[in-house]
Parts: sequence; structure tokens; C-alpha cells
Amino acid sequence: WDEPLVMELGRPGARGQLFTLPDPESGVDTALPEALLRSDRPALPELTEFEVQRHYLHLSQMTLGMMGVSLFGTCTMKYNSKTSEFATLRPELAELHPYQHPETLQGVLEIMHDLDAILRALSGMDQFIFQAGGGADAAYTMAAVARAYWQDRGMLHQRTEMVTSIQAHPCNPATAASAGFTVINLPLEENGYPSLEALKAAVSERTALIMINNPDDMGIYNPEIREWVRVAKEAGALCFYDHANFNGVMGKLSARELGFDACMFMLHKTFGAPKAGGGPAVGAYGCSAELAPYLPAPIIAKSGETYVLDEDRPKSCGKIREFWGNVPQVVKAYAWARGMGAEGINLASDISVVANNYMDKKLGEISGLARSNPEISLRRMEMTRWSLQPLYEETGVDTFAVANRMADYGIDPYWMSHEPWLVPQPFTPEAGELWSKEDIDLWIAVLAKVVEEARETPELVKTAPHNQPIAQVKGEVFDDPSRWAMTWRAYQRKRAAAKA
Amino acid sequence: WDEPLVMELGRPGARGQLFTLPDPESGVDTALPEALLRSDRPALPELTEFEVQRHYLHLSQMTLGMMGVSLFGTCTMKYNSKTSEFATLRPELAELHPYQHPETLQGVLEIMHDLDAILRALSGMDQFIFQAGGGADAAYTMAAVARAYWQDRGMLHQRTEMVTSIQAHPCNPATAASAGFTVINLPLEENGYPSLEALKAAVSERTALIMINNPDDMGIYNPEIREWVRVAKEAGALCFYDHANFNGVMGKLSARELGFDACMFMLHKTFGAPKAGGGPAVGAYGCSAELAPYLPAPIIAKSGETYVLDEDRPKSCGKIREFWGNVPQVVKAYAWARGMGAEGINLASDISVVANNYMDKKLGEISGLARSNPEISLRRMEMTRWSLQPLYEETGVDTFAVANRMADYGIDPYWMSHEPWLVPQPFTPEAGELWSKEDIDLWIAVLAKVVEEARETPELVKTAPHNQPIAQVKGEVFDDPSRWAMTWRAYQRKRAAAKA
Amino acid sequence: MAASVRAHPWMGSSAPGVIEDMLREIGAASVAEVFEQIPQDHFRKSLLNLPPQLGSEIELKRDLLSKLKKNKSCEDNLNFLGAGVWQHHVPAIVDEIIGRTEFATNVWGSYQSDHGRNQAWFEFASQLGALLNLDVVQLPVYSWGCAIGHAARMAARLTGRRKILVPQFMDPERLSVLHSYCQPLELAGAIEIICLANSTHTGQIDLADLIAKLGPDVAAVYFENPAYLGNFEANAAEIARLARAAGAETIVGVDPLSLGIVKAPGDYGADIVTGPVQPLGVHMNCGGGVGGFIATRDEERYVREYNGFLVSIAETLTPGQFGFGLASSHQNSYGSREHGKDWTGNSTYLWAIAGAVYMSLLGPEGFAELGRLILARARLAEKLLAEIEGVEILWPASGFKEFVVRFDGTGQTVAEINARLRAKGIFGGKDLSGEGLGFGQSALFCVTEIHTTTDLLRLADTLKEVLK
Amino acid sequence: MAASVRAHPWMGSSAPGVIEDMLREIGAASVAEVFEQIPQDHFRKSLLNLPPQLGSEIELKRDLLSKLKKNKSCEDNLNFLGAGVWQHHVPAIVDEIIGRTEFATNVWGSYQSDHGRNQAWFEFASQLGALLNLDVVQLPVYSWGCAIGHAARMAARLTGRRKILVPQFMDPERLSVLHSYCQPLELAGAIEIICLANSTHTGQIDLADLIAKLGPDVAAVYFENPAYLGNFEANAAEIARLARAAGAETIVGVDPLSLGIVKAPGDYGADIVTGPVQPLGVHMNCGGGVGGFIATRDEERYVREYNGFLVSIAETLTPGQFGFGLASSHQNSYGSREHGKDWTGNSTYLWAIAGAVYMSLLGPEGFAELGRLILARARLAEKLLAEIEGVEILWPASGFKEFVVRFDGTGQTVAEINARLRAKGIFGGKDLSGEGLGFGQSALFCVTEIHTTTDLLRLADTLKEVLK
Repeated sequence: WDEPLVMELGRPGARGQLFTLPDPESGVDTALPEALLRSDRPALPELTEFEVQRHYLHLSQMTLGMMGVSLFGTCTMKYNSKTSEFATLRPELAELHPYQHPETLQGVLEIMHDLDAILRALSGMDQFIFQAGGGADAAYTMAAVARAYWQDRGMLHQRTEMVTSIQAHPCNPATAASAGFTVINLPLEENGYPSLEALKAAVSERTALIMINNPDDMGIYNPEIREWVRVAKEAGALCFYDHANFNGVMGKLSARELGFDACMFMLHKTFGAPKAGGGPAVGAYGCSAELAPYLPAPIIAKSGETYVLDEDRPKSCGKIREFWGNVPQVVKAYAWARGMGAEGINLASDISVVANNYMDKKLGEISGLARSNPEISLRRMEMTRWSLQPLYEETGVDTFAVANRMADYGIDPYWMSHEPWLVPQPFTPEAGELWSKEDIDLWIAVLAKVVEEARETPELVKTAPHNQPIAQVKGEVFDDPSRWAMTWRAYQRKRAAAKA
Repeated sequence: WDEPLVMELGRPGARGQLFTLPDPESGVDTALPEALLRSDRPALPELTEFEVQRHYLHLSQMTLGMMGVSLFGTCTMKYNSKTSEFATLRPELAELHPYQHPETLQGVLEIMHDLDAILRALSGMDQFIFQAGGGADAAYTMAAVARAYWQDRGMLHQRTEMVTSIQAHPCNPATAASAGFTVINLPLEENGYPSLEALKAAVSERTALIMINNPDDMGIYNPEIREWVRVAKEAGALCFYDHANFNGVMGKLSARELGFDACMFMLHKTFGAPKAGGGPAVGAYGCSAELAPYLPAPIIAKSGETYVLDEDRPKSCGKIREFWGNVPQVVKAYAWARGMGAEGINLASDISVVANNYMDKKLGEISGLARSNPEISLRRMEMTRWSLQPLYEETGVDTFAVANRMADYGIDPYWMSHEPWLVPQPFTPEAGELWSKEDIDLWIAVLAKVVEEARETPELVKTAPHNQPIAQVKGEVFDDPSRWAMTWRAYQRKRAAAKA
Repeated sequence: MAASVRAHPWMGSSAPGVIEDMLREIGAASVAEVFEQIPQDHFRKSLLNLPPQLGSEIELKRDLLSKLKKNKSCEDNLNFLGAGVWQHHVPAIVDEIIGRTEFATNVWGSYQSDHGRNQAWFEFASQLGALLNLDVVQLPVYSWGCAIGHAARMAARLTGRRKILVPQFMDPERLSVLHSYCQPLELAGAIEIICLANSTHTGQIDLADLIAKLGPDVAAVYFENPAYLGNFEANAAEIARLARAAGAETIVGVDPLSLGIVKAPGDYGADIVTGPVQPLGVHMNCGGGVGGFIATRDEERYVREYNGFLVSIAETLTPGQFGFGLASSHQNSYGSREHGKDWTGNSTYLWAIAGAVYMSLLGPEGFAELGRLILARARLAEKLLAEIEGVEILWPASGFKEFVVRFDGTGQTVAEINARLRAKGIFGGKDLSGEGLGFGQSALFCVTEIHTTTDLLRLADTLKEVLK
Repeated sequence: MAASVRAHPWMGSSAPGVIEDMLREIGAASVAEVFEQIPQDHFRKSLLNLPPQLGSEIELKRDLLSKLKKNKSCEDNLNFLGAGVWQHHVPAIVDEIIGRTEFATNVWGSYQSDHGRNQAWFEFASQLGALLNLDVVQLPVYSWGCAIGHAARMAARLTGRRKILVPQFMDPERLSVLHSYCQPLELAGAIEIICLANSTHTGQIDLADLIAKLGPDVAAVYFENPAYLGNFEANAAEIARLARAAGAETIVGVDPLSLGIVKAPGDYGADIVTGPVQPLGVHMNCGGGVGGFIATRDEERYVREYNGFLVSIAETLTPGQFGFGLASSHQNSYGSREHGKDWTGNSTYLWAIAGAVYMSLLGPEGFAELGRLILARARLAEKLLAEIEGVEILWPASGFKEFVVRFDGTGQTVAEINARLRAKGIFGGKDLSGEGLGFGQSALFCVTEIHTTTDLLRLADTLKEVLK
């Protein structure tokens, strides 16, 4: 489709949605204060219902989303069950108001309570909440809980530091910093993770908490994590396990058994809820009984046979976000966990790690690629960071170009790396448990093909994609205030100015 | 997408759907007679749930269906309301069994009863039923009702003929013939319709019924239709109005006022229900009180405040199809009629006829096209049959090629003509009320462009399409028993045979 | 009034001024002028008296839902009705795919522009063919009854004979449809329907009666496997053999969901196979989910008698690429009007897509598992009901998902029992008492994969309570 | 046991033999071997005790529905709850589009492969910008409360000041979120939240108090229009003028559905505008439908302070073609970790697509009509309730869709009244009694376009009955 912007479609007076015209005889005064009356007509498009439908159907068809093969690392592409999707579209869920009396919400409270129990079993924690709107928001929840914990002890003015690894997901330092903590980043050392010595040097009576992922995005598992937790707790700090990379260890590890005080799961990735191009998502945050009093309210509890919302939490850190979370995603995660069962969850992590090692083997046979931390010979976890640096040096084709070109073959672009790029020209495939070996083989074959193209016809790759809805987007406007345009009105204004 | 057949996908042991394994301890005997035990494994594909989803999503994206502009004549392309679509997906409709006690079906019976009333108002008939699975099946219903009517009078052995026009929809002669009637086709005369004299010559004491469309697919309205009905009834025949082309006259004409005994409406076209590439559809059949006793049972009736199913119809012609019809489509038609109202229905026929005349004007300006019945200068109804014969003679490009080429520009292929082709190289656009003037203008512009291409690059048009999921299908196998293949197993067998 | 000047969301040219623009182009002074073909005295005289327009989506949705909510569904109640429409599980993916607007829309395009849909159709036929072990499968007709009707007419044309033998214990609903397709006898081309005796001990066709009636004027023998009253026809191969020996066609009706465990009809001599499409992933839709399939061997004599759409794979102008189109289509009524094979028109083709998705979700193992599960659940239900005093299973352990329950021993009528069950949220089996089968107060119960053991215990317990 | 050897429908490599194949390729003897990085003593000791697997879709669906059916929905009951989540009509097309698997899936690709989605996002921002009369709109953050939090932090960074003034009558839910974003004061970068007095006669901000508190340390004044308790802030322009004069930013929260009839905030001096996304075509989802927008003028100082995703139109390598990408993205936490502007992550971007579809369905006339309808219905509700003895509307005819109802004159508590209404299928307004507003037994009622006159009469009649 060569689809215009919706702002360019339609004609004056066309309608896509009518509303009842109020009965003029109802005798009520509907006047607005003069100062607030809108006199201009908002510059919205005017279309029929069908035209709106057709336009957005076209746009959906112009989105590759999981229509091909996506081994998007750190995000654990999963099948998003339509069974649970349809269940959440039911009015029994979609048409609920969170302020309804809990006696009218027993079903949804039961599901959330049951998922809480499942996550407790997986992590060893004592209480989960679903208020956080994503993984980063769960990290922020940790920061807020830590603030409340230290404030309750009168030590917040002293406990002002958060220690993490430079390889931790950016949301950990960013949320801690936003919450007011000073961030200390530990560099990676030769083993692929920060040393225990560096941690010991970093933690002190100023440390409020540490926040870490394990394994990290390179696929490296920090085998000293037990000692880390011990060291941090000896310094009095709280320990938070960011389970963003849970897929490779689920069913295998218990955060609480490793000593952590809290952890978070991404229900929209690991637990099979769609992340829908960036939410609605849920960062399920769980913690020990010691931290539970500081959680954002409400807590879903069971009183006899009745589920209740416990709002009376005097030590609570306050709300992170309105209401109880993205409830449909919670239901989908519950459905995923029930559909998998303990056995399925264990099998999924087995498959994820086996499949990544299979990819490692096959990718290692393609010249032009390099595995991160080549000195580490141990098998990686559920993903591995790779580098296209050799290919780039040889051909000038970078990782962006390769990703764009792979899309031409029906391969959803890969994830490269979070900042900072510790590995040049990175890419991070993650096979997960969804994809068949055939899909993985296709992915590898396409990468090999593009590597070959990079050598033979580098311009073809550099100017990719050639087979997508649009050609390569020219990025120079994105940091140019005189040309960026985040709305049609801004674009029209700037275009007019440029012409003048 | 270059999508393989589902039969070629998957791998042994993959599962898309699991079922509970029966408890071996339940102690029930589940043995089957030896003679009926299946010993082979059906050659079905084996895929994961996601792979099935992805495959059929790809196929859906490879279907142009109303994603462009479709002025498919005789079928009255309409917007298919998602509001009513979603309503019919509700378990309150989808999960109903027709043998449930009527007290548990009051809602659906009410809707069907209400639509009956609406159709009565539109047609003047006294009773509608929805059992027929499409327009053709409603024509068959007419034939069956006529049989019962004449059988009841002991005259069926004598009343064995059905009279219609050569231009009537093929389903009319075909269903009458299948029902056992002898078909008499009246040819068109210079006015574009059969003459009254021809009718008079055709009807007799052997005539069981006449079946006609008006206007016909050429867009020509038979102004003598009142006299037709009078003549037929004088001969004792029943008169059936096939309202396939209702869109141009809805709200304007009443079949009963014109004297007809029965009529049918296509709920899947005229009344906004999707026809979904060929059903489920509904031919709503309505008749006068005189014919009502002969209708297939059940009849939905109201008894006090309760809706009931009247199965006790001793003179009924019997069932045309199991149960009461494609109920979701009936609900959608009801929704369409309520959403339009009398005013909207009238406006829709106004727009349909105006828009077709607008097209007539614009198409008349393109050289290479000819309007059917050029001697008739009166404005056509909601569609017009056109001919590409001049273009074909000039360039060798036929109507199939033009349709295929138009698809390359996002125009859904047009309807050409029912058999027999009274007009050479025909095409029959119908603007209806859905399409905007912009869409109609686009359609005309694309046709003009393709006509131009036919002159400048005829091969380009003849080998079209070039921009669709596949290239032009080679039709020679479709009538070759040694090569046609209606299943994958047949194809594999014949391919193997051809190779050997 | 203000409402009338608002554009309607479903009409592209209802925006103010558009009609006027077009009239100007046409050179017409008014809308009335474009209707000039219609004589004035043809226009309706009566006022078009329709209920008021539901002018907004809000009103329309509310009206629909408020009415539909008066229904009591088989999701909220425990249902044991079958007999032509059965409550099977519809996988979510099926609903997703057939709900896609690309499919659930008015489209009819070319072989190329409809390629995806055509491929799905071919995959329906291919997978159903794999279940049936037959090479030709037509796109579904209106219903199973209609499929039987067309099959009978095919057989009559193939043999030039005008009688068809059907079991006495045939579903009256389907039989009535078959009557419509074959009779009345006053008209040319009618086919006489003759009933075969069924054993009251097994429900199966009486072979002696079959032999007696299988004369040289018989076009076809029709039977179902499993049959209307649930039982299998264990002598299927023998029936087909006898029919063939008499020069008649064997038409069989099968439940496609049984074919993971039950022998394919193509393997016991069936010539023309029919069956319901609804079990293959279509909701009951109050009976609006039905469709019927017809399948045969790939022999020209059969192919030339099909009434509807046969989708064949074919090559395209691009070497190595495949596409699809309609084979042998001149013979249908679109191509040949009254000279065509019966007639066709819009049918139930969306259900072919549903069926394609359904069958590929199940695969061979899924069908086998499903068959075994249904069998186990139905037999368990029989067992639990048989334990109730006064309740008897007519032919225990003889069928697939349906079975006849006799209530004569309870002293209550089926109507009474069902009313009491209904009050407790259970829809009992179809009341057979009025069908003249000779089994007194009896009902046809249907048990499928959606019934859990708990459901069956609930049925048994409630029935006990109701019969007290 | 047999179940364990069946492949799982959600795992591509669970088919028999696939893991073994891969292990063979890898050269690993067992699955355990690929976990060699994990020390043995890290593996969990406790048994993973989860509820039993719901191994079939049938069981899973039934489990979900049986639980969800325990809820009582606002479709089956008449709901007057609002206050942060509102029951508005969701057009069917919106549900269709956001339910498309292309969108409702895990995708994150490139600017090219996600083009359709990116265009929909840009159209969301463009249309919302047209309603707000502002040029920059960010993709939505988690919620309106979160949007206010980010806006406050933007203002603090823009001004270098550390106080924000908010109305005393602010939604405690949103205020609590704002607290989380601004405080506690013990840590660096905290922002002090100071409440402005509201008139108890009009609900509006006390301008004198505002002037008194608008010192040189104030980063921003925040108010909502309409406000938490429903009333409009008629002095909006004056508040913005005062704030600007004091060097503070004006942050406004608006209901986007009011903007067909209410002046755009960009036109009365708002610098940063926030609001809820849920009314724009998203179901309430038990609170899981919320999202918040942030918008400003297109000035670099503002743009450089956004925390999330700004979608800009751009050219592509094909002349004349447009595409989309993220502007100014290095400044977010993905680009700059702890040095970024606050933080971002997965948010509520699917609702941006819903909003785009919603706004294009309504268009300018739809928004105007909707605004007028809501106003008329809410005012009618006020009128009907005010006629009931003992019931009083706090500030009649002063707001948009919400209003405060006082029940002190009835001698009953809101809790009691709501319990009785609930028993009759009505969800009464949000109980404000415990919020310390000084309005005794009072409740916040919300009336929208989904309420018919009949619904309002039913509320009034039921309330009369309940209060008897």
C-alpha cells in the first residue's frame, strides 16, 4: 500500500461515528463559560467508518510484527495466546472499573491472587504486585520501596547510593537516579561480569540497594551472585534481581534462595503477554515479607473465601501508577503460566538455552561475525551477544544495514544492544522456545546470505531495505529542531517555512 | 509472502492443539469395532499453534478483499459493520443451539421477528423466513413453495413450467429446473427487456410461476412489470420478485403493491452482512398470506409477549435446509436496517443511482468502452453493464486482462456478467452507497489508465497482474481431468505420474 | 431536522454536497430525475414504516446486546443437545482468522487478488481429503442435508436410476431436506426415497432388507457412520459392497471429528461422502454454523457431476509458482443456468477457511486424541446415566458422541425432565419421543470433548435429583 | 507419563527429537550440560510447586472464563464510577484494529519494518495535537498520573526550581503518583508539592492563594480542566498568565473528550499539557486501560526534556516518500541510562493506535457532538438527582461529565447507599467521604455518552427507592 496520512484523507462533513443529538426539550442548561468555549474547529480528518477501517488495516499490513521470524534478544519473543487475548476482551474483564466494590470483582482478583502465588513459587518471594506498567516501572518500584524502607528507618539521607553493573538494563540506573539515588556502575572485567572486589569496594553504609540482571544480555551468568548478595547485605543494602532475562533460568533458580530481597518479572515478555510494540506491559514486582509493608497499595489478599483489596498500608511507598496495573496482561500471564505448568516452564528454559547454543554453533561457522567475550568458552545462556565488527571492517556494512537487509527476507530486525555498546556492531539473537528449528535455521541462513551480499554487493545492503513498505528512513531530521516534526501540524508549518 | 501450502509446513510430532488424555482408570470401554478402526495416519500437517496462526495471517494478507476499491456489480459492496460482527461473536449468539427451548432463545427470536417486520414493511409481504442459505436458495425456496402450492391444489402435474427472462439471475432458472420445472427463457427485445407479448405467449395453464429481477443487471428497469404480473396472474401463475438488485429501488418500491406474491432479499449483500467470499449468506424469502402455509417450517411468531417457533405447518413444503438459517447474518441485517432507518435506506438508493449515473457520465468519456443497449437513453438504475468490445477489437486486450490489471492499482476486480454474455467483453460496475466519490473517481481513473496501457503496452495488460501475490493463473488445467487437482493428495499423485 | 443533514458513517457520498456535485456532473436537476425509468405509479404508496433509526453506534450496540442477553447460552448452561449441530471446541485461532476483515468481507475478486483465500480453500479440501482418503472435495454447500441432496442427485444422474435407499432411523431434519431435493414425484426428475429397516437391537441397517430392496432401479444407498442415533454402522464395507454389486452408488455421511480413530470412508467403499462442516471449528450459531461437504474419488464421471466450486491448484505465468482456480466450472448454474448440475450460489465458504485452520491445528495426533477423548467421555456419560434408576441407554457403547437415553422407566416424559434440567442450567438431550422411532420417552444426548468428568457427574446428579 | 512426551503448542522445538538434534549439533551430551555456567548450588532446592498444567485450550479457556464470569461488569450493571477511568463508548473499529495480531504482538523492528505502526503512532500525535492545538505530542506514558510526574520533573529541569503548586482538590490517586515522582525530600532532586486552596463554592483554584504562593522558587503550577471533582477551571487563562509572570511553567491536565467544545489548552497559555489516553477508545480494563499523554509547543527547550518516544516524520531514500522515526532519542534512558531524562521503557503504546483510530472516527464534528451530548446528559443527571429529597449537587452545572453529589441530607452514608444501589444493578459514584474534602457524605458521579435518558431516570428512581 502507498498509504497517505489519515490527515490527508476524507472530505468535509464525512462522519465515522455519530452521537445522539441531545433532546433540546430536556430543559437543562448546557452552556459553558465563555472563556472556555472552543471557537476553532480541531483540524481532524473527516472519514466514513469504512475509510477509517481500511486505512488502519492497511497500516497493520504494513507492519511486519511477528509475521516473519523475530529472534529479538532481551525481549524473548513468545507466542501470544489468542485464547487469553479473547478472554481479556470479554466484557467480564474489559468493562470493569477498578473502583467497583471488590465483591463484584472476585474473578479478576482471584486470577491476580493465583498469579501472585505462581510468581511466589517461581521466585521464593512473599508478595507480588502488578502496578508497575513495565519492567522499568518495576525497577522504579524497587527504588520507591527502597526509599520507603530507608525512610522508615530514618536512614534515607544516608543510604543514597545504588550499585549496579554497567551491563545491567538501563532502566535500573535510570529509575534509581530518577528516584533520587546516586548510581554507581561497576565495569565488566575479564570474566564478563564485574568482580566481587569491585562490588566490595563500591558498597558501603551509603548503599541503599543493588540492582542486577543475571544472566546479562551477553548470555553470561555471574557465578558469584550468591557472594554478591552476601556482600551487599553485609553492608546493609537491599538486593534486587531484575529478572528481565528469566527465560533461560526459569524453573531453575529461585531469587529468594539466592538471597535476594526482591525481584521483577516482565509479564509481557517472559509470561507470554504481547508487548504490543511497547505496552501495555506489566513489571510484576515481588519482595520478601520484610519489604512487603513498603509496597504500593493495594495488595490483593484473601480473607476467608473472599478476595479483598488491602488499601490500609501505612508504610506504603505510595502509588507508582494509578490503580492496580494492566489487568488484561496479568490475566494473560496467568493463562501462560497455567498453560505451561511447571513442566512446561522448565522445558521452555531448556529449549531456550539449547537453541541458543545451537545458534552459537551455527553462527560461529559464518565468517565476519565474532562472539562477545571470546575468551569465555563456557556455553552461553538463552542469548548471546554477537558482533559484526569483522564484517564491518571488511566491507563497511554495519549492523543497522544488516538488520535492514534481513527484513527484506522476512526476518524481523534483531535487537542490537543496550547502551553503552560494549561490543562494536552488536546484535543479540535470542531463540527462545517459540521458534522452530526451521525458523532458526532460516534466520541463520538469511544472515549468512546477507553477509555474503555485504561482500559482493555492499551497496545493496547499505541501502536496504528494498522489500519493505518504505525505503530506508533518512535519520538526519531526528535531531534537527528546525526539521523534526512530531505532528502533522508541525510538519505542515515547517514544510511551508522551508518552501518560503 | 511467498507462502507454502500448509501441507508442506511443520514437522513430525508438532502440535497446535492438545486434548485432555482420558483417564485410563475411568473404567469405560472405548473399543471400536475392528472393521471401523483407522489404521493409517491421516496425512495432515503438524504445526505449532503459532505456525498455524502465522500461515493463515499470511494468507489473509494475500487477499485483496475490500482493502482497495470494489465496485463489484450485482453484489452491492457494502460496509460490513464491525459492531454487528462483534455482537454475533458473543456467546449469547455463537453458543446457542437451535434445539434449545424457545424460552432460552427469546433474544434471537425477537431480533428475527423484528427483521421480519422490517422486511414486510419494505416489501408489503406477509411473512418472511430466513432458512435459505443464499439468494439462490431463496429462489429454490420459491420453487419449493410453488410445488407445495400446486400440489395442495392437485395441479402440480399440470403446472410444470417456470417463465423467466434470459437476463434473470441464473439461479432462477437453475433452481426451478432442479425443483423439476421446465424453464422458459424470454429473450430481451429492443427496449432491453422481454416484451409483454412474449410473456403472454409464454404463460398458460401450464405455468406454475414466473421469476424475475427488476431492474436487471444492465441497469434497465422493466416499466411494464405491473402488466407482467397481471398477465401472469391471469394465467394463474405465481409471481416471484428476485430482489437481488434491490439497492437501487429500496424504499421506493413495494413488491406486493406491484402485485407480486413473493420476493427475496439478499441479507448478505443488500443488508450489509458480509458475504465472506461466498457465504454464510441469507436469502430472506417473503410471501403473501396466501402462500405462507406452504413455507418451510419453523415460522417465528409472537404469542403474547413470548416468541415461539411454529413447527406445526401441515401444508409446509418441508425443509430447504436444516434449522432456521444463518442466524448471525440475520442479526447483522437487522443491525444494518436499524442503523440505516427508513431515511437512510432511502438515501442509500438515492446515492446508488446518482453515483451510477455519475459513473456512466465519466465512463462515457473514455474511448474504447461501450454502454450496453446504447439505444436506451434513459438514465440507468444502480448499475450499468458496459462492454470493452471496442477496446478488444482495437488492442486484443480483453475484459479479463483489464480486470487483472486494475488489481495492480488496488482496484478489486469487477464483475463482468452472468451467463449468457449478452454483451461482449462485459463489465458491470456498481457504485452503491458505500464508496466515496474519491474512490469512484480513482476507479474510473485506473480504468482509463489501463485502457491507455492497453493501447500502448498491450502485453503488459495481457500478462497482468504484476503486483499481486501471484502472477496470472494458467487456466488450462481446470478442464483437464489428467491435471486438475482439487486436493494436495491428488496433486502429488498427478505430479508423480507426470514425472514418471 | 438536524439529524437529517448529518452524513451517515456507512455511506461515502452522504457528506453534505456530494450528491449535489454528482447531479451537477450528470446534468440532472434533482435526485428524482435519475429514477426516470420507473413509472410514477410504480412507486410505493404506503409509507415506509420502519422502527426508528438507531443513529449512533452506541444505540445500535446497546439494542443488539440488550436483545442477545435475553438468550441463555450453552456457555453459561451445560448443553447435551446435538443432532445436526454440535457443541465442539472452537480454537481461538480459528475465530481470529475467519474474523479477519480480509476474509469476513464482501470480496469476490480474481484468482490472483483472492489468492490467499483460494489457497485456504484448497487447504480445506486437501486436509479434509486426507481425513477421508479421497481426492476430490468440493467447497461446502449450505448444509449436510443439502450435501446429501446433491449427492443423491449426482447418483441419479450417474446411474440414470431414480430411487435412493436411506435408513429408517434418519434425522428427520436432514430427511426433510433430502425430500426437498428429490421430490415431489409429480415433477420430472424426481427421485423416490425408500427407507431401509434398522435393527432395533443395534440401530444398524438390516442387511436382509437392504438386499431385498437393492433392485436395478436403485441409484444409491445412503447411510451415516456414525448414524443419527449415534451408533456406528459396523457393516459399512458390506453395505458398500452390496450396493456396488447392484450397480448403485454408496453415499456415506460421516462425522469428520471421528476420523482420527475411525476408518476413512474412502477405505470401505464409499463413492460419494458427505458430512457436516460445523464440527470443524465453527460455532453452533443457533444453527447458523452449518455447512456440508461432498467428496469423491478423482474420477471424471464424479467430477463432472459436482454442482458447486472445486478449487484446483494450477501453475501461473511465473515458472514454479502455484495459484488456484475453479475446475470444471462451466457445469455449474453460473455457467449453464438451468442446464447446470443442480444449482449453486453463495454458500458457506467462510467455514471452509475455519475448517482449514482447525484441521491444521489438530494434525493427525490431534484428531486421534480428540476422537479418543470424545469416545471416553461419551462412554463415561452412558455409564453414569445407566446407573440411574429407570434410565436406560438404548444401545450402550455402540457409537461415538451421541447416544439414546430411554426414560420410560422413570415415569416422566422427556419434556418434563428437560424442563427441570433447564431450570438447573442443563440443556438435556433432543426429545425423540415424537419422532415415531418406537423408543418411547427417549432423548438423544450428545457428549463431546468440551464436557469434563465433572460436567457429566453434574448431569447424573442433577438427573437423579430431578427424577426423585 | 504420556502427557510429557506430547509437544506443546507454544514451543516450536518441543516436538519429539528436536532438542536431541540440537544437542547433537552442539556436541552436548545432555540438556544439563548447556547450563554449565550456573554453579550447582545455585539451582533451586525447593520443588517448583505450581498449580497443575491446563494442558488443553479447552481447559485453559474454561478456567479463565469460569473465573472472569464471577465478575459483575459495567455492561451488565449501570455504572457511574469515573475518577481516573471512565466508561466511554469504544467504537468497534478500534477493537478490531488494536486486536490485529500485527499490532497486538511482541514486535519491535526497524523504522521500515514497523512503518505501519509508526505511521499510526504519528497519526495519534498529530490528531491529539490538533485537539490540543500543540505541535509536540509524546507517545503515551504509563498513566495520566505518571504524565503529570514527568511534566513536573520537566518543569523543574527547565526552570531549575523545585516547587510545584497543585490544587488541594486533586485526585488522591494521581497525587500519590505525583508524590512518588517528586519526593521524598530527603533525596537529591526532590520536588516539593504545595497545595493551592480551592473555592468550596465553585471548586476552582483560589487566585489569591495562587498569587501568594507563586514565588521565584516555583517551577510550575498544575491544574486540571475539568478538575478532579468535575468542575471546569474558568480562570485557566488567568492562572497561566500569573504563572508565566512568575517564571513558572503552566502544566494543565485535560480530558481529551471535552476538546470538541472546550478551548484547546494551547490557546489559554498552557506550557505542558497532560491528560488521560483511556477515554480515546480504550476499555476500562479494570484500570488496565490507562495511559497518559504529554504535549508541548515545538520549542527545543521542551523537546529536549521529554523522557520517552517522540515520533517524527522524515524522508526516506526514495524521493517523495515519507517514513517515521524517533526524534531526540539519545536523551532517554535507553540512550543515556542514569543521565537520561527520567526513564522510559515499555509503556502503553498500543493505546496510541487505539487513540489514532478513535480520533479519526470522530473527526471535528464527532468531538463536538460528543462533547455536547456528554454535557447534556451530565446536566440532566444533576437535575434529576437534585430533585430527590436530601440529595444535593455540590456545584451544579459547573463541569463536564463528573459532579459531586452530597447525601448528608439523606441520613445515610454513601457506603450504605452504594451497597443498596449495587444490589439493584447500579454502581454508584466514587465515595469521597474518606478523602477529607469537607463535603461530608458525598460521591463523585460520572455520566457519559453511554448513559441514556432512561438510564438516568432509572438511577434517580432507584435512588429514591433506596433512600426511602
